[in-house]
Amino acid sequence: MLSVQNLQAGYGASQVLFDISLDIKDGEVVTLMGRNGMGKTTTVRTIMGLLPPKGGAVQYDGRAIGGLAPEKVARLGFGLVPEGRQVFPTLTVRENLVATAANRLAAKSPWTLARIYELFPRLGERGGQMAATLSGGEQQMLAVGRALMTNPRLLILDEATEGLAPVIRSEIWQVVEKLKAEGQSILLIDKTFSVLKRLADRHFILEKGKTVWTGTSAELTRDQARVQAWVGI
Amino acid sequence: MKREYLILATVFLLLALVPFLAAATGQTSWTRLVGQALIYGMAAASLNFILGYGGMISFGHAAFFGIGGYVVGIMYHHFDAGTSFLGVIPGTDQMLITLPAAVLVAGLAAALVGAMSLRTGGVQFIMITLAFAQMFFFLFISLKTYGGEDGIMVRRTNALPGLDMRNRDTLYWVVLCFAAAYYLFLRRLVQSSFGQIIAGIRQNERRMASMGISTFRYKLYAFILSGMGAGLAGALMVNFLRFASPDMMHWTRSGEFMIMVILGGVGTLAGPFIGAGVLFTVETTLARYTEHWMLPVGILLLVVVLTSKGGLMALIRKLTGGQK
Amino acid sequence: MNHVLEIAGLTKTFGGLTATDNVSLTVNAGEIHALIGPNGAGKSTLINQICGELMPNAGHIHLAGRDITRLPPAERVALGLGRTFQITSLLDDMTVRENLALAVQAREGGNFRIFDRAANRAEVWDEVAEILAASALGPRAGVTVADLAHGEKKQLELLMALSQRPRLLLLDEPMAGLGHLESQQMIDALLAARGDCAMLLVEHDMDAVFALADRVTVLVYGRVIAAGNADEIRANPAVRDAYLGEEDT
Amino acid sequence: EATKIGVITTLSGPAGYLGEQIRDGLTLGLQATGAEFELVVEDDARDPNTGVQVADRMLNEEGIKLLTGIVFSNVSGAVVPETLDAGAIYVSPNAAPSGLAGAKCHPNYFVVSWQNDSLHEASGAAAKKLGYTTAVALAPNYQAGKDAIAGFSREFGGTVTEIYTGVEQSDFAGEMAQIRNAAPQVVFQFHPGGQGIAFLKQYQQAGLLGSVPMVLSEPSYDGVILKAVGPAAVGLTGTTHWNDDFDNAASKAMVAEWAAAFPTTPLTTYAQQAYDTGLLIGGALNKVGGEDIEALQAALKAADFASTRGSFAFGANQHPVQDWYLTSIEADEAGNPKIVTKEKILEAVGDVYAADCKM
Amino acid sequence: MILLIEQLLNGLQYGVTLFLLAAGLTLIFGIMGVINLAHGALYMVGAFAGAWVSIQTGSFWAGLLAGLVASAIAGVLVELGVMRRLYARDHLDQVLATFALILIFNQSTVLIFGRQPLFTSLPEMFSGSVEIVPGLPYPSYRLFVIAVGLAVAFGLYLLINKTRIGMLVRAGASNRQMVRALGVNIGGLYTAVFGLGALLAGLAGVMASPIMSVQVGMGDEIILATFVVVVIGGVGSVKGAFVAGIVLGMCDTMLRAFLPGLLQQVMPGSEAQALGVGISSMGIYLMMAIILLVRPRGLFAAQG
Ligand SMILES: Nc1ncnc2c1ncn2[C@@H]1O[C@H](COP(=O)(O)OP(=O)(O)OP(=O)(O)O)[C@@H](O)[C@H]1O
Ligand SMILES: Nc1ncnc2c1ncn2[C@@H]1O[C@H](COP(=O)(O)OP(=O)(O)OP(=O)(O)O)[C@@H](O)[C@H]1O
Ligand SMILES: [Mg+2]
Ligand SMILES: [Mg+2]
Repeated sequence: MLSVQNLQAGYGASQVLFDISLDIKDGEVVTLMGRNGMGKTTTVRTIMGLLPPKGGAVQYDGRAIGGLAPEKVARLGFGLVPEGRQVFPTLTVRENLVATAANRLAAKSPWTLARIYELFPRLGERGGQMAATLSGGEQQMLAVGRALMTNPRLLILDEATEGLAPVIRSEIWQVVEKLKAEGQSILLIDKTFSVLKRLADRHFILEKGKTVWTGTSAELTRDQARVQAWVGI
Repeated sequence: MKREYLILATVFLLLALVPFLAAATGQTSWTRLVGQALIYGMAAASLNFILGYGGMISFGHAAFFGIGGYVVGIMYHHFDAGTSFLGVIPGTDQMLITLPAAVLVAGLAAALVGAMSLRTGGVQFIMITLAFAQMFFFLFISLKTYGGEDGIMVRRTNALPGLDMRNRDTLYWVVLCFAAAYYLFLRRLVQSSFGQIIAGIRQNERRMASMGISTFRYKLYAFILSGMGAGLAGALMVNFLRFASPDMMHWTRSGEFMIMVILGGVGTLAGPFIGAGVLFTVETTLARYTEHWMLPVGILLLVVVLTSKGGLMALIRKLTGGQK
Repeated sequence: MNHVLEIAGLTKTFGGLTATDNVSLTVNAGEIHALIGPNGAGKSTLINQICGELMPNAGHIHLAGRDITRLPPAERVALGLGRTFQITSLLDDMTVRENLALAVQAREGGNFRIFDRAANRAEVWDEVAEILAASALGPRAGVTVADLAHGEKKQLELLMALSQRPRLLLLDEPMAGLGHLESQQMIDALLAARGDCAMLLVEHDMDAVFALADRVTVLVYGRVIAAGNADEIRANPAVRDAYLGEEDT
Repeated sequence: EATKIGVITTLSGPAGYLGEQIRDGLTLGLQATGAEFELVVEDDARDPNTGVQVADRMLNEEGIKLLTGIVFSNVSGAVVPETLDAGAIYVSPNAAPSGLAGAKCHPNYFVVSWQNDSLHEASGAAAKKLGYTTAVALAPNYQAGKDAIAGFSREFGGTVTEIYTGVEQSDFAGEMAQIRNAAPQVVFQFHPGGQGIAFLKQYQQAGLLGSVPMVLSEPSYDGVILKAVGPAAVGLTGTTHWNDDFDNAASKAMVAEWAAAFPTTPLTTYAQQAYDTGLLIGGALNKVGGEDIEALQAALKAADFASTRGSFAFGANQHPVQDWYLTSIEADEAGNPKIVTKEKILEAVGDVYAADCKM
Repeated sequence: MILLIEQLLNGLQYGVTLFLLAAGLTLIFGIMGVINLAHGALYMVGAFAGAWVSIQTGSFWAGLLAGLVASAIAGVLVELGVMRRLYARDHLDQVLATFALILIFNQSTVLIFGRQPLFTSLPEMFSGSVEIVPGLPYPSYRLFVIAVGLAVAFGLYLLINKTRIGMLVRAGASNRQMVRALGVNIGGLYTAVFGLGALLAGLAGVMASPIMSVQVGMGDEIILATFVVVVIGGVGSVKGAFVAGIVLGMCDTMLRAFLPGLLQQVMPGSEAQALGVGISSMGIYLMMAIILLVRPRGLFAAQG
């Protein structure tokens, strides 16, 4: 579905991504791993069109989408849960969820407000509250809910469990598992190595803006020593 | 460092030569033009201290400029008429008295306005400073004794011992010296301990507060210093123009100062002076050729904002390769 | 009276919501006291009340025996309160060194001087050099903060807070967003600092909490539901239920 | 060789039309005298600084010895002293601040228009003559406004209810209600420019036009205002020092020249004052035949020209001594307002400041 | 009593005029985060286009349509040509750019229409007055203005608070990139909102043209009062703009009408007059200062 080849990008004069290649198939859960500052978020931003690529190619169903405007990329079926949550502070929880809701790809059982509230009861309780006053964890749930409400074909979770209580964290992992079971394709970025290994089908490891390792979870176990050095455990 | 001093000295020298250059080329009105630009540059620079370095966007700065000017005007008025202000303070035409008085009174006014305005921030701060300035404007417009909206004529420039202030070139040099001194003062100010704290507050007030800085007091102090600078500029302006009127504190004047700062470069030392100089020169030159000079001026300003980030100073930096 | 911090009956409501509900706790000198609890339990709200950004509806806060409940934030700092923010909060246009210098300068005083040169204050810069030399950030001293990696920003926040030489340091999720390596570095830094000041630590990373904390207080829905040492908390069924869940890290 | 004349006037902003009138009237007046001249016109943007800057260049760089054109007294307060100090002559077609009319009068400073106070006294006299005894007087809350009401009251003599309006106010509904409530026999109001347009429109819309007569002084009902207000002005009474139906050769010539040059623009008293200024300057230039300042000064002082207002003379402070007339605003064939001169109400009046002037 | 009713109506009418202007400004200024000093120029564009067309056609309604269209087009052009490049910039750059726009608009108007004020008359339908209570004839046109203002207020309330467009605009104000990353073409949305704001300003301009003077620079005078309304109401809040507009309109009118009279009880007539008006001129600023000291973010400040 999505394939990235030799992607290069950066901020202004400083180049961050030098050679990123990855691919995701329908229904697959893949991860992007690497230590802090290796370019995971930058990769996501470039794929989403929030940063212009400086080289390489991004293809979606065989069609080149590198350099497309972010709204066009999103409309193709990308749902982003960004690093740092970035909920809309001046909108209520409910408004955050419905403002950008859509079912562009005509999913058969689309996400609804009720289903989101069922998934995250906490959001239901806070439906009328301004998002700015939510606790950090509540905001994170909101960001996930907001992305799901666009009924994406590929869900991108960039550090979706950061700052969450352990219980909630496991809840989110359960949600991811559930989504995976429903056939949702997911690109995961996270720090919790063991969970990633269990949940995902394949993994991409970044080191200083380059993809240095690719493989399945089984291969990951085999290569544990090297991988852990890259990921920094 | 050395290079900066060299540039400063060169610029000062060039400016000092303006009356001679003007006389040599027959363009004598340039002396006045440059003098005026220097004074406005001072006012804009004083604004820039709170705006560019301190992050406080004041839209009422002309009030302090006007108050400083009126102090000179009112003192001259009483001197001329042989009366005294409020029946106690006699008038004077001595610059060594009027300027400090103007600075002081402007500082007091700034303390008053600042103490109230600084409780708000952002857009609200912009508007509340404007509101106070408007109140001063309406106050001065209805002061019949001091000419109301017609203003006060100051028939003779204030006297400075040993100098013939009626000589326009002398007056220009006096203004230049004040401008240079003020520039050096500001330069020191932004590098001082206080200047650093102010810069910190601009970037992250919450962080500064968490380091034990009671930001309100620092901002107020900065606001007062800045108001005093504007008062000084206003006082010089009245000496230069020999006229004080409520126009000096009209809100469009505050806007003009802001335009100079933005045009020249926010948060730079030389920017406000460059902004004032360029704006004046362009306006005056264009006005000679067309009644509709506002149109090209508008287009020019627009082009500058759209093409350069950080005003003319950014442009200069780009051209000279990063150095100031 | 060897409590550095003593909180009694602290209550804060937002509209109908009680964010902290009659919370009492103490922090002893030299102690690391962890505050954990589910998201939205009121931890940040509590921190904000202690440092003075929020005013409680009821209750008292004592710092080293002094009632600081109604003091403005700056005065609390003068009395020895330091903090880091949940979302990093630094002076983005300045370099690491300048950030630290400003922090030291803020502590040193003389901040109303307008004719000196901040760049020439030897006492400030010497101390900054010292701090940097002892820290992993040393090589990054000249980098503008906006260009720092996340973990480095967190480190800098800590250094700035410590440079205030606080009696009590409030740490709001210092590990958030850090990878394993960076977390470990942060833990080491905190352990190194523990001799100098007491800490109130809010954190979701249980490895860090259990590695660091002398005592743990658990907040749920604004209330304290348990307090004790690490083992007691780990074993507490109510805490497991409300917060820890089945850890699978 | 053509004499250069510097014209500093307001061409931008809402008051821009005043400067335009002055510039055009001046040109026609000078042309009428056949003098050789060259106008150097520049905008002062109603800003004293700009005005002085322009004056400086004209006086010191271009060697111009004769300036004119300023609309607003705050600009002339800065420019006139500058001009006089440079040894040049200033002839005012409009602004006449009292500060320069009394003790600070100057041989090189002439005013062809009028001094504020006399203007409104004429309106007071007119209201009195029409037999009214109670009035509501309205003016903006600045010095000129206060002077206007004071001048009106002085000659009116009856009971006057004063109402001050805001300096930048443009909605007068509240004042209309107050007028209706006070039910005076006559209303006097002084609101030049855009404020005057708004006031007159709203006066009619409030239904007061038919029921309470109004007396105005000339800045509040100039041709441009009347054109913008339309039929709402019909029925008002005005006082002026000149009107386009004056029966003298100079006035008739001016009206004809104006109509030929600017067929769609109304001819206002601003243009007329400037035209008179042009006649005065042109005549003096012809007489002196050069730029000898002293001779020129003497020639100007003699005021030896046929003014469009009939009789014209300078008082001791070189401000005019002139007659004031009562006019009524009537409908022309198309229903649009036109000003019709009725009678002379004050004769050969100068201003109160002349007494303080020692030249 | 009658006087009081009449003054209340006057206050209401002034209030809704302020609201029409402030609503557009608060949309642009508060919600899109752009300081648009040129909002007054759009008011002028509406007034001039309206007045000119109504002179040519003799119909107020044709003028109204023309004014709306012209100001909306001007707004859209400004957004596409200038504002679009400034969203990510500092507020100060926006100030400079929109100041430049004022100069351009004013001088272009001089070039197109000349310096003389334009004449417009009331629409035939509303040229009379209505006797609201016995003894109080009130101009029906002013009642019409009040009605239009209230209708616009209601419509805007629905648009902002009840529609997705409103939510998206508010979301975009805080985080433009994120809205885009969720699949919304925010550029088009902003253009539309800017056009709407301009249209409202144009509406205010056309509505004012038969009452006031249609002249160059007319927008610069009213823009200050408009900003005051926006700030008192709370930046970004259309509801706030409405309440603040009405309150300000009322206060201004009432102060002017009754303060001098009250002062006359304690001091001589003409001094009371002058002081009274002096205070009323400062009135809106005084009120803003007081309100901001009590509520630093205005009456209906948006959260966050
Ligand atoms: N807006 C920006 N401007 C300049 N440099 C940036 C910006 N954002 C990130 N960087 C730099 O780009 C590099 C890669 O950052 P990125 O956020 O992609 O890393 P990451 O792998 O997502 O790290 P983390 O695990 O901390 O989220 C870092 O060195 C960072 O300092
Ligand atoms: N200004 C406010 N107005 C209304 N409710 C608020 C406000 N600030 C916080 N809250 C609410 O108070 C509760 C406590 O929030 P707080 O930020 O203290 O949680 P927390 O324990 O720090 O959570 P996290 O671990 O996710 O950061 C939350 O439910 C939050 O929504
Ligand atoms: Mg990242
Ligand atoms: Mg928190």
